[in-house]
Amino acid sequence: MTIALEVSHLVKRFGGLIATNDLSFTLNEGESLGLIGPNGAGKTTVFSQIMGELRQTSGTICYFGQDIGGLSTPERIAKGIGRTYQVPRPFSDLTVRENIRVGLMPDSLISMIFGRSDQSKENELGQSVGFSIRDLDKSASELAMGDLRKLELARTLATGARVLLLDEVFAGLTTGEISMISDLLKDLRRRGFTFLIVSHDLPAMEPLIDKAIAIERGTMIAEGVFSDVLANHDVRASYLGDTDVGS
Amino acid sequence: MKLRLGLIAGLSAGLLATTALADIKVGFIGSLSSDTGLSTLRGAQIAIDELNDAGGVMGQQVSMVTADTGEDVIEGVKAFEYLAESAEVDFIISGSIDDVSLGWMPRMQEYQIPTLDTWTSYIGIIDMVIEDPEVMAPYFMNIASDEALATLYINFGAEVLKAKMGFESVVILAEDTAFGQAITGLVTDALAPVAGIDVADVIVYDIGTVDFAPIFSKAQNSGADFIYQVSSVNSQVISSQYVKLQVPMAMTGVNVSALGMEYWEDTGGAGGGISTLSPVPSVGFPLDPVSQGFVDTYQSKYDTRPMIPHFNGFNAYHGLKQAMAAAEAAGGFSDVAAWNAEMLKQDLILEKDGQLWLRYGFWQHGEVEEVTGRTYPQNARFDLTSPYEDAQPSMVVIQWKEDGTVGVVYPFEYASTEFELPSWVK
Amino acid sequence: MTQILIQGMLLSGLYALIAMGFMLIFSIGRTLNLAYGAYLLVGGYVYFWLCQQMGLPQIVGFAGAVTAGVLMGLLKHRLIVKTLNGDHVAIEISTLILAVVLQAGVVLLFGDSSKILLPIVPGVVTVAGAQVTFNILTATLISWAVIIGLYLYISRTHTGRAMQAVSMDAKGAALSGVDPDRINLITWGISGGLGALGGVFFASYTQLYPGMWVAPLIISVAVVIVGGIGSILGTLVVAHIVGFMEVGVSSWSPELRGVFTMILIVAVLVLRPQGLFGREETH
Amino acid sequence: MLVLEIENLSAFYGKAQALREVSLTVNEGECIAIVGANGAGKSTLLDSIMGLVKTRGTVRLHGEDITGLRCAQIVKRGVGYAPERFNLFPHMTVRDNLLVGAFTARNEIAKNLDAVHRLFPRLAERENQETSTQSGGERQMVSLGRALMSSPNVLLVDEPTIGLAPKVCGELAKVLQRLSKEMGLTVIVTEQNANFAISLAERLYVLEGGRITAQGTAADLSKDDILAKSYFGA
Amino acid sequence: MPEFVERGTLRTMIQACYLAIFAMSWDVLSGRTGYISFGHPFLIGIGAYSTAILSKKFGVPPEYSIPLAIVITMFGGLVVLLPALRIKGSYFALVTLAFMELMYQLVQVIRPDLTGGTRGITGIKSLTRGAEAGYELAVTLMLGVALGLWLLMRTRFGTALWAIGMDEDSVRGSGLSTTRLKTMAFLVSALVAGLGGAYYAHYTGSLAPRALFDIDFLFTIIVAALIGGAGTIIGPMFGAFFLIFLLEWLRPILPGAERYFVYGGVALILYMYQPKGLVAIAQSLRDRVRGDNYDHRA
Repeated sequence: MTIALEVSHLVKRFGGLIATNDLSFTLNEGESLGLIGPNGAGKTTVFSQIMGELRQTSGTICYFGQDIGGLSTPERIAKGIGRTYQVPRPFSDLTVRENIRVGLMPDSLISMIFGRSDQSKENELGQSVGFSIRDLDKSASELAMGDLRKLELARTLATGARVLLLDEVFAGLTTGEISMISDLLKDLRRRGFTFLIVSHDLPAMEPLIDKAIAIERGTMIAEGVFSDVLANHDVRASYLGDTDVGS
Repeated sequence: MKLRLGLIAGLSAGLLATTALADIKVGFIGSLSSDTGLSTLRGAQIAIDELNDAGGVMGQQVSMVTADTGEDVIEGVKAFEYLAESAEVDFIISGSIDDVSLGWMPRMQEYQIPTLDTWTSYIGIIDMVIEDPEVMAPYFMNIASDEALATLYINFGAEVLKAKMGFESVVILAEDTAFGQAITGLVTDALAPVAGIDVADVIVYDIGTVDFAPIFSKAQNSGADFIYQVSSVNSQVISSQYVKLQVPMAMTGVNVSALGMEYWEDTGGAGGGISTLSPVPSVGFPLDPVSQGFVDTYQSKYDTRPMIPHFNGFNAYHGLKQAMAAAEAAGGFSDVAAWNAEMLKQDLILEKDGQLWLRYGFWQHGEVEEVTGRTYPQNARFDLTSPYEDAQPSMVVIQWKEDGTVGVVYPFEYASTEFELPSWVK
Repeated sequence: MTQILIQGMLLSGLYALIAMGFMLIFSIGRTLNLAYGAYLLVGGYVYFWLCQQMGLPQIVGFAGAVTAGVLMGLLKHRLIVKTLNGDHVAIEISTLILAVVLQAGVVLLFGDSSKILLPIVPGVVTVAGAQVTFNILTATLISWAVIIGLYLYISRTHTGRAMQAVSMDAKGAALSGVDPDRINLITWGISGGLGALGGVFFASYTQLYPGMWVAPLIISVAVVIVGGIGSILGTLVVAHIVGFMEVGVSSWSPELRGVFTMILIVAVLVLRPQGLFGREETH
Repeated sequence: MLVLEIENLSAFYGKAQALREVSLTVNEGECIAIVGANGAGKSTLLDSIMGLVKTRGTVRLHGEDITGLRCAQIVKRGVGYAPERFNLFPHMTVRDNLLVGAFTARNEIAKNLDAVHRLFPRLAERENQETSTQSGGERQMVSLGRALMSSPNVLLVDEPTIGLAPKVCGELAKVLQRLSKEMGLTVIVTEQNANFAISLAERLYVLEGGRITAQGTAADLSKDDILAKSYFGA
Repeated sequence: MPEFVERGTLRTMIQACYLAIFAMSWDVLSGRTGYISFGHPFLIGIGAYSTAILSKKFGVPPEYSIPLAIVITMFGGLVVLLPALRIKGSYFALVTLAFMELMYQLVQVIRPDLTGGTRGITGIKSLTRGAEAGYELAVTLMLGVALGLWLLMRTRFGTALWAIGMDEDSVRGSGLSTTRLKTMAFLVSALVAGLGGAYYAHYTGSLAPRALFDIDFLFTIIVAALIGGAGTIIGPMFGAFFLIFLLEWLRPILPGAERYFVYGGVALILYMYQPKGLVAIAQSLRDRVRGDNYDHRA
């Protein structure tokens, strides 16, 4: 199996605060890895470093064997890494189709100006996340939260991402929407995409991931099969607190 | 109060302009909010009223349409277009400042509407007349051009500053405008050789300058005996700061804001001691009965600023009558060549106490002026040679006293007061 | 050299006073108030109207000018800033339009021509070869007094501290019982008053004319941009940099007076967007 | 004696519904905890009580409807709030931060400052330090201190243990208990750290996906591992 | 059109056409990407001055001087404003404003023999004679610019610029180099500004620093784009015609400064009432009449 993403000894310091502390993990192609930890554990910071939005203090990030530490965000995206945000950020005055179109655009002015947009590709991407053709002409500002998550997924897929970093995909969704997104992700897994997923909704995450790592204050405290990680005493303590506190 | 009056005046003027069915339409172009613009407008209006009372021109009544330039070049172009194409005027009287006149000049050339400029004095426009007399045929300027400013000054420098005051050297403070450059050049080129005054330093300053303290320090450090100031833009600032700072040197020169009665009010009384060249009729200049009559009418009709017309108000008053007389002789304004020929013949002689006092005429094509050795076609005619027998003196030097009075100090024939140093200059 | 020092000090004090009101709105209201210059315009003309045209005592002129400025500030906050609900671009553009409208209003009431205010305190003294008018000396001293007063107000009083608090963290201020809206209103009022007061001094130093709001606005922008958001000290220091630079350039090559201020703004914005003394934005 | 009653409170952030028909009551002098995972809506609940979020439903304080009041007015009515991210004034000193907190209680500054200093002696020592240079634990103290400066009778504390070392958590628990027991404040704490909450509160509410899914005393909730289930599923 | 209206009205329309070009130029950059430029007169001024100096002082015929002026505008603007693209929000506006002021000062000081100093340049060769020809040229230019921009904005490039205005980080997160996009938007804006400025200089025949590098001029451009409707092609044109005709209609009634007072007041109220502009007002009126919900982006 090919290693899609390899993070080794990643450290990120903000002044005196250590946000990521010597974190290492690997993600194989086609695999799905859950990244869990209590609020403030530093999950989003890890994402930002993989995307190049934040520079790590030390450590390396390799994508299919290549060190991508020196690449800019658009370059990393061009390589096939994509992420979604905790709060979806659609282009609200554009239609769903146009939102997807922005994701599909090649980073070349010439083809942006002279090339034509590929309608069938847009339709396909839109439909692949569960939009109907009619939905595609809706303005993004009219969408409900679940549809915004779908839109964000479609836009990320449109950039050609093979490795998807999903940040709190279930936040703010109704139970119906959660199962819809969950089905969608399962479908994408079947189609061979690689995932790194962050969610506080641990039960909803369960069917979507092969294994999990748990971090607390930037440090890895457990790694392995999800159920084992959840059963881990340190992990439970990190969420629930030490039982001896306050006594 | 003033606002309401202004609005009513504006509204009624607008209504008059659109409803009155006059046969001869005069267009005014200039700023409606500046004293100089209003001087021209009112001078022209009084002339029109007098003409209409006397039965009109060629049996027709004369009316006026105004177009505001806001002293902005592009607005000036639009204003000229408005007068030419929307209001379709027969004749235009202009109170525009130099760059605004330059701005609409191509439009004037295109429309060929007879136009009289009463404030713009840029010699470059007279050069355009010399270059292409045909296309510039509709254009007349009845104020002496910039050059006259400096040339009279040379005599003042020799006879007063050097001979009476004993000044040997001058420092020039000039704004960084084309006007500033032109006058500075004339003063440096002529003052030193002719009047025998050395130019110690030339200091050019930005017209946005609000703080002249460092500049006056620099002027003092030059070691010169007096300051020659060249300022047309915001010239109240430099003169009032001169007074407030009590700069211990005499300051004379060309200070455009000091040419009107309002100067004292606008500087809040901080304006004494400044002397400046002024085209005639000027503040402090005794008037002939006709011009005095005009001033009396003016003051009874308008009790707002400007309190008495600036020189361009006189130019507008007399010039508009000349333009109408020329039109009467030429059979209207439509034949520009004929009107031009008649206009060149205009020669208004105003007498005081039985003597020639003021003369409104124009230089002919090819007529050479002796001192500068050049021609000034279609420009107000003046004479630089004493004793000013056949024309108006064109320029005088006036001085504002510390008590707020103003008088002519040079030429001596017209002097009503004497040149003196401000009290703080030892 | 001494002359430059003395003249630089005097001009800088005035600039600091002018920039202070602009800085307040920029750092507390987080708004670029392009109509700030209009406070100076209105302040100057109100003083001129009351003292020089109506002949009332100077104190009435000052009171009238400051009242007009405060009222304008309050109205602007109520009618524009609140209505546009924090849309910065819309506020900037509306204030720009407002400034142009006010300029037209002044032309309408007072005409186009420049007016010079009588010195507030007449007289002049020569120090080390530099003429120093009592007027500008008074202006500078009052500037300093106002700046120190403002500093004490902001750092020592409850309202002042609340103003700082709102500028640093509006939510934190709200849950401390401070109504950010009211504090903003007060800030706009103070800013208007400071602007109008600065306008009287600025006009007594230079001149009154309808376009006079642009120059002080540019100076305020320069001072605040270069000094950085939210720093009274930065504002003071940079007002002195700009003031000394102007005086220095004036005595070297007067026609280049404004050029260096612009270059300073551009260079600082491009090289160090948070200003020389500013802090990185926390959000 | 009911201090706070919340009825059918719903809150929205743009499109996302963060609270769904939450109802709860708090008695005078009680210390209750609201527990739930990250994103369950805990902070939104407290923000809603403070009038910082657009809501539907009713909030009553001492029987008086305070829904729709501005935050400052609610503070004036005796509710103090120490938010999760502290929202301190970073470039002000500790003392000035506390003094801003006293905005609505200017007559009681000396008394309150004294009380805060007794609770957190460290703040007295570091009075003149800018809070931007302080550690997380110290900021937490300033935040609580600032809330106490407004002389509240109800104190809302959001996720006090985030990023704190276990030892500091212990000290914090003691402080909160003192506030409740000795000073008679009504305290509402939200927590992800369930054990901390249990050790502290008399009653707990479990928030999941913006809904209250369980409530009861610590003993009630410890049965069947209700809390663990809310985090980790079955 | 020339057959049906008076010549004076034609002149007004010419002014409106040029203002529309300037407003469209501003809108390509600021209306789409949300980077508010307060320095557009700077670009227009470079275009106008370049062709004026080339044709007047160096005798270059307008068919060369105008394209050259456009290139100079694009290049000059690029060199100066590229660093400014790093800056966001109000600071971008301020940098551009500073550039405009700087240009105003420099034009008068540096080589006044070429720029004409404060007095400016006059007698710039006219390309047309008479109102009809001038009108035809101006309308052709305006429609040409409008068509060009409309075609460009329909492409994916146009969509991307819109997207930058909504959320620049997300555009970057979609793998696009926003700096390159913004630079291109800026170049297009400069091209249109240079073109408009150059032709305008030949139309008016005169230019002066105080008329070009001026806050009032800036104000007119921005207000035209905004009260017409930013982010559209038709909006800035609509706004320009509205403003210019408002001013000209007011002229006979209020000849003096009152006109600007009224005009500014109308602009302020319109803008405060509907920041999306007249186009949006017209749209909502039409929708109300039709009772439907039509997607209205032009």
